[in-house]
Amino acid sequence: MAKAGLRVAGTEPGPRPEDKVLVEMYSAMLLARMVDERCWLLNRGGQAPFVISCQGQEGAQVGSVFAMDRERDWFVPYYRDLAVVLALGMTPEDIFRSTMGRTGDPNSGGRQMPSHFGSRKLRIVSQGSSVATQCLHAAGTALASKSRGEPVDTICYVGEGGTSQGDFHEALNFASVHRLPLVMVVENNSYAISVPQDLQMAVRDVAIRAEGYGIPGVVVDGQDVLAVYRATKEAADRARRGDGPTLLEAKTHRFTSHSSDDDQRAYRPEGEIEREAHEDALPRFRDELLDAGVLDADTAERIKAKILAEINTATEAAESAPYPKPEEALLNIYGDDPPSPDDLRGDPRGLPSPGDS
Amino acid sequence: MAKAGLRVAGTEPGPRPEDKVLVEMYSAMLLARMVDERCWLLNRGGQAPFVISCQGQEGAQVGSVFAMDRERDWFVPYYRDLAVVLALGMTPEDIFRSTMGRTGDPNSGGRQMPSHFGSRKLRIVSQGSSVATQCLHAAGTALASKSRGEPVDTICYVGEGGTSQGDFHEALNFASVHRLPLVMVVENNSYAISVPQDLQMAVRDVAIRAEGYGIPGVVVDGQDVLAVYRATKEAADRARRGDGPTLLEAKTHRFTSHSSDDDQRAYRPEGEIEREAHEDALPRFRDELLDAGVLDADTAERIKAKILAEINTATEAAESAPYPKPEEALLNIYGDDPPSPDDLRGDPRGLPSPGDS
Amino acid sequence: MAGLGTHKTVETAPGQMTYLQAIQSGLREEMERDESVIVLGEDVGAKGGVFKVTEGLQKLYGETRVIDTPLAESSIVGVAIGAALNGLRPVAEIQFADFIHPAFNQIVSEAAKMRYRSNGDFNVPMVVRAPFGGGVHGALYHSQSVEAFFAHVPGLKVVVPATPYDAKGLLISAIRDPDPVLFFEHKKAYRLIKGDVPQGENYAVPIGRARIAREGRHMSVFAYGLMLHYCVTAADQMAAEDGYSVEVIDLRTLKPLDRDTILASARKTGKVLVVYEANRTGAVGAEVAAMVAEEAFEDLDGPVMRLGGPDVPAMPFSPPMEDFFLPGPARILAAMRQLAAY
Amino acid sequence: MAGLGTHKTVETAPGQMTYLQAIQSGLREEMERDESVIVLGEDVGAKGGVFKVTEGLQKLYGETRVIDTPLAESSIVGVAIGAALNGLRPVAEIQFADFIHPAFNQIVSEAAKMRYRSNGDFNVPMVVRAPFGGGVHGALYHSQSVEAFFAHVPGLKVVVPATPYDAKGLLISAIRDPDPVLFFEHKKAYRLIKGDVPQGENYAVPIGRARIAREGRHMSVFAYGLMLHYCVTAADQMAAEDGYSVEVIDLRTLKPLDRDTILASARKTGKVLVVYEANRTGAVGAEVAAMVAEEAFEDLDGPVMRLGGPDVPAMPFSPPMEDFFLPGPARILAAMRQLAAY
Ligand SMILES: Cc1ncc(C[n+]2csc(CCOP(=O)(O)OP(=O)(O)O)c2C)c(N)n1
Ligand SMILES: Cc1ncc(C[n+]2csc(CCOP(=O)(O)OP(=O)(O)O)c2C)c(N)n1
Ligand SMILES: [Mg+2]
Ligand SMILES: [Mg+2]
Repeated sequence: MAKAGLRVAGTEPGPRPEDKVLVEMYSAMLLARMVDERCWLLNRGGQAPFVISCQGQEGAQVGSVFAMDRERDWFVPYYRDLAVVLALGMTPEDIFRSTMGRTGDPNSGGRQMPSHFGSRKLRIVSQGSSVATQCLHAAGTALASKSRGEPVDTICYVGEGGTSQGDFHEALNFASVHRLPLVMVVENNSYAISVPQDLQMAVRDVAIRAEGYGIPGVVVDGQDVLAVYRATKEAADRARRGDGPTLLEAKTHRFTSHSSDDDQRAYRPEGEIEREAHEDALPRFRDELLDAGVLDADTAERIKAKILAEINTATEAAESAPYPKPEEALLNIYGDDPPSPDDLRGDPRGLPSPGDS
Repeated sequence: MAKAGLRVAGTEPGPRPEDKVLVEMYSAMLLARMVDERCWLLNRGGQAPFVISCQGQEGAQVGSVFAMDRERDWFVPYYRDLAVVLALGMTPEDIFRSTMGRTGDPNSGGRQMPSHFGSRKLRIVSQGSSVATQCLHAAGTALASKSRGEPVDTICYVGEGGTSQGDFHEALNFASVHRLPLVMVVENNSYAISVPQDLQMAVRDVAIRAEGYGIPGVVVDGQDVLAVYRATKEAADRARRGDGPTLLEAKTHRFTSHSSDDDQRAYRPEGEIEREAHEDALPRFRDELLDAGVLDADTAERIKAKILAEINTATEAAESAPYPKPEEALLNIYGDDPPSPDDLRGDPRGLPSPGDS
Repeated sequence: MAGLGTHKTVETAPGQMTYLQAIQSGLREEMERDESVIVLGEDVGAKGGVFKVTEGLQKLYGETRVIDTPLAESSIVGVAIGAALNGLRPVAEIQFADFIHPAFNQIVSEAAKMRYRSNGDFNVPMVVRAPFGGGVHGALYHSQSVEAFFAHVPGLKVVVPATPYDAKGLLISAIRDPDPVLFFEHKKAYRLIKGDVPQGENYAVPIGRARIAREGRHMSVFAYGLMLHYCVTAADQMAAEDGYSVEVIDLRTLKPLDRDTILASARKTGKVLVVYEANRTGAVGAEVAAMVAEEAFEDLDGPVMRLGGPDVPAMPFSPPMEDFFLPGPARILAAMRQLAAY
Repeated sequence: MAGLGTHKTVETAPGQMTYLQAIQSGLREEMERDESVIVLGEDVGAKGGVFKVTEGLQKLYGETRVIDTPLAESSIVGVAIGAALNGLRPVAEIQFADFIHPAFNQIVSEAAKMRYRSNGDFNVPMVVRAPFGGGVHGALYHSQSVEAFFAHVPGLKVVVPATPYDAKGLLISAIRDPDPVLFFEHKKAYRLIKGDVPQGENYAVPIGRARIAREGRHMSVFAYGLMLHYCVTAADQMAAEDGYSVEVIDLRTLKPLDRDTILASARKTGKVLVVYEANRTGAVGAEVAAMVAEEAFEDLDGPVMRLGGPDVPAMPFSPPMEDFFLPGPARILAAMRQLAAY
């Protein structure tokens, strides 16, 4: 059975994916970074009204998702987790269609803001915008898996700001009482929009709260992909064994402003952004793989070129995709006999539909 | 500054109230017990539809409230805290009027169920029924005191079941970030109606959660009045010094069913009720005072007789008090120009008022 | 609270059940029929719920299917949502409707919007049961009628049975429904209201259909829950004493409202009274009145009247004030006569 | 979200302010006037709020009076309630109205009922500010209109200004009010709507009074927030093209509704249209319609019409679907013409 309390992970040796997988992980991180950068281009070009980024957090995201069973487990990401969903099988085109609100957006059919991920096929629970509500859904998917005796985990992601919500507490409490197969990952980038960690909580490591639920808490360097992988694997195995949830805190950085509506220079201390830029998991992991001879410069170049080509094709396809029809706003409210547009229109006598505001 | 983390208090020596106060404390406990017992009589006699009890928890309540500044501090009790409010100056007659829904109930004018305490004069924040909401109000009263630089603490009470609510977490987090002068007392009687502690949380001591907020957590034997007094005093002094909140867990017992609507024999393990009955703070404290020569048998008898007489008079006075008038239901909704009954009636054209259902 | 939570054994004629027994039997039959149905909430296990609705279920189906949760409504509903996404059919109990508010965000932002926001990829087959309503000395926080908050929310269904027959049949439909259903049970009706329920028969009453509880020609009265019974009583008295024929409609489902039945009755009688226990202003009764005023206007020959609870924060404890709040048959009769006289 | 949260500097004529600037000046003046006024919420300090409403306040009044809270709405409101009980006048900001739901229990069960449950012993002089409404590509969770949930709750006041003048004057009244006031600001109006605001003058606009935004004789249109402006536009066009005179009433306060002004206008014109952005069913517009149908029935010569947002969970992101949701001048004009033709 697992010991409760706080541990700092990462330094000790542990399972390491085979070389092929290591390269996959690197590609996934690079893909996420480049897709994210393209979204910002679309935003500046006026094709995307809103962008919210994974940049800086790819290491924590890819390291953790690769430690799970991507064929069976449930995934409950939040809006930063572009690298998570790409690693699970969403495509750049899916992302761009969603970013521009076009048909074929698999997340929401153009209904939600970008980065509100969801896919039943990929067992990615659909997210809304309300911070931390997903923590309880994750406890619920884990409860269902456990009640059927399946060897299936749920992994949930939330920001350190989200830990202040009551739902975060209630989720850890419920999951620990019922020893649910849940890995709760806090991506601690030390900011909630403009609010720094010291105004968010009075502790250095939020993972210390694990002890208050009688479960293990682990702090890991989120910029160290393999350390995240090992820490997550250990937690996932423990959960699968029936030994209950783990609170895993990945220390990471937010390289961009909170979103395209924010300008972090207004509230970030002098020099902090520059300092953090030196702690980028992407080049760090690439160099590790180069040193280890798992990757060579040519391959790295080829990977990059391949991704760029894919992103360019995907951008064009998404740009040329149509918008949903106005009336599609009336679909998928209820499952049984969908109400007729006439019931649903603002006015029951069928006034001209708007489009003029 | 205070060290975060869990401590078990009570054994070590510490400040002890002077003899006169010790006797006051004993009287307060006895008064609470006897008033509570009278409420059950009224219930069986059909004069009180509902009773919820403090019996078994008087030690934790009186020990903590006497450690505060009863002239200046703010008090945020919950429905079990009869001994707290009596120690602050509510009278048996106040309680009986409230229990029977009569005029002159200082808590709510007969609007709320019994034991929903409140009094601006006594700085007892009015309570509703929604469990744990008061924890945030307590953080708020503490914030206001601190913002004016007053040396005033707030003490808040909640059951161990209430710690599962998001509001409990949010209150401790807010209070710790802002180092508020707050003492958060959990009266852990190990049951939330029928739900035992092990289905409520996965830890033995809920005070261990203090560490997750960077504040001190203290576990104390709630049946040991002076241990509770010392632990609370220490927390209250720390708060007054500006060193922030403390989470204080008093282990106690619920001697009665949850309320007059519950029958705990249905869910309590064999023999548990009887075992707990032997851990009654009231006789234990009386014997301590007798052994210490602070109290003698005669005085004890006189105190009891005096309380009984007071309770009898109070019962009669309350029983002969009238009910509020039906229309009083329309008062005190808003402060400015109270809306006329006509605005407020179910029907604006002044139908006969009900009273026939 | 007299009768609140206390378990009295009640006499019922053969073939009859109390409102409470009907809910129990619907719940048990669905748990028997479909093992993906689970029950979770505070005190629902060992104690069988404070009103005993889930009594015996944990013994029958075990602690995995009947879960005593921690004291936190947001987690009760939030966990139920997640479980529903992953193949279960949770029936969550909120101990009193007054305490559903900590779960408001999970119900309104999450459950109600899951199907829509995922463009139909996910859905939430979940039932949230909660006892509501007054008249049991429950005071401000054990008497509330909260249905209006949820009847405004697309993606939710809101059901309020008035009779034992409907309580069972509608609960069965709610559990089988692919979307979140709020199922409000009137706590005063639990043991007060008895009625015919076919023994050992598993039947469903469709959600979204009102029921003509009493045929009438001169006036339409719309109600639900306990008020439905008070309205029928008043209507009978109106017939006996004034020879005036009142039609009483049991709305049964508040979201979606049964527009066809409501408008048909309003057009037939031309006079409409809506009776409810919730605070008068902004309640579901306002929507019913607005619908009638908009779509049956041509046929109206009197103002669309409403008799609701007064706009005071909630039902007080002290008996005279509690009675003042709760509409009763005499007051309903007075409203009917006033409208009839128009 | 184009314009959502991004800070554009806006041109205004002398003597004019934007809706946003008017709110800023009301807030600043009250903080200057009364040091018991504090501001708390997410990002309200260093950042000055995602819409910049509180910009500069922390520099002026310090971190004790302008508090960046943890990310937890229940604590923002719950702490504000406690602070209000102990002598402060908190102005709590909820970053988007869509995120007020985690605080629903604190608002509805606590703030609204504090005065009543303590029989007048305690009161909660607190303002909860929240940007609401759509048309800014905010999608499902940054576009909602949630006012109906609160307009049903006795003990609360609900204010929705449409003009800069009212935004400032009503905010000042809200801050001075002895009871909890929900103050909803239309986020699309922040920089779009400009108007006269007396410079350097501290004035209060009374809560509970509607305003005749445009006099008219043949039809009464009731609206608030952004829709008010669209209704005036449509009414002007109706006058110009059809020579038909529409009276437009700015409700301004949704709880309590200004019954006298509403009924007087309805009786005068005999035709009523209610326009709002919230989901059509069970919204405040239903209460206005029901009130008219009940109390001005004799004077009506047409059905009481409502034009609201469709009953879909919330406003979608993709432009065509967003436009489909949000009522606009042309659609309002069509509704006016339909009612006029009756
Ligand atoms: C309930 C709720 N309140 C407020 C917001 C607005 N909001 C969106 S993201 C955010 C900050 C989240 O910070 P954190 O949890 O640390 O995640 P990060 O963005 O840093 O990854 C806020 C306040 C929201 N979406 N939901
Ligand atoms: C939000 C809310 N949910 C449920 C209830 C019903 N209820 C009243 S007391 C109680 C148990 C409280 O247990 P605990 O916090 O341990 O306090 P105790 O009664 O044991 O002193 C419950 C579930 C409530 N009052 N409020
Ligand atoms: Mg963060
Ligand atoms: Mg307890």
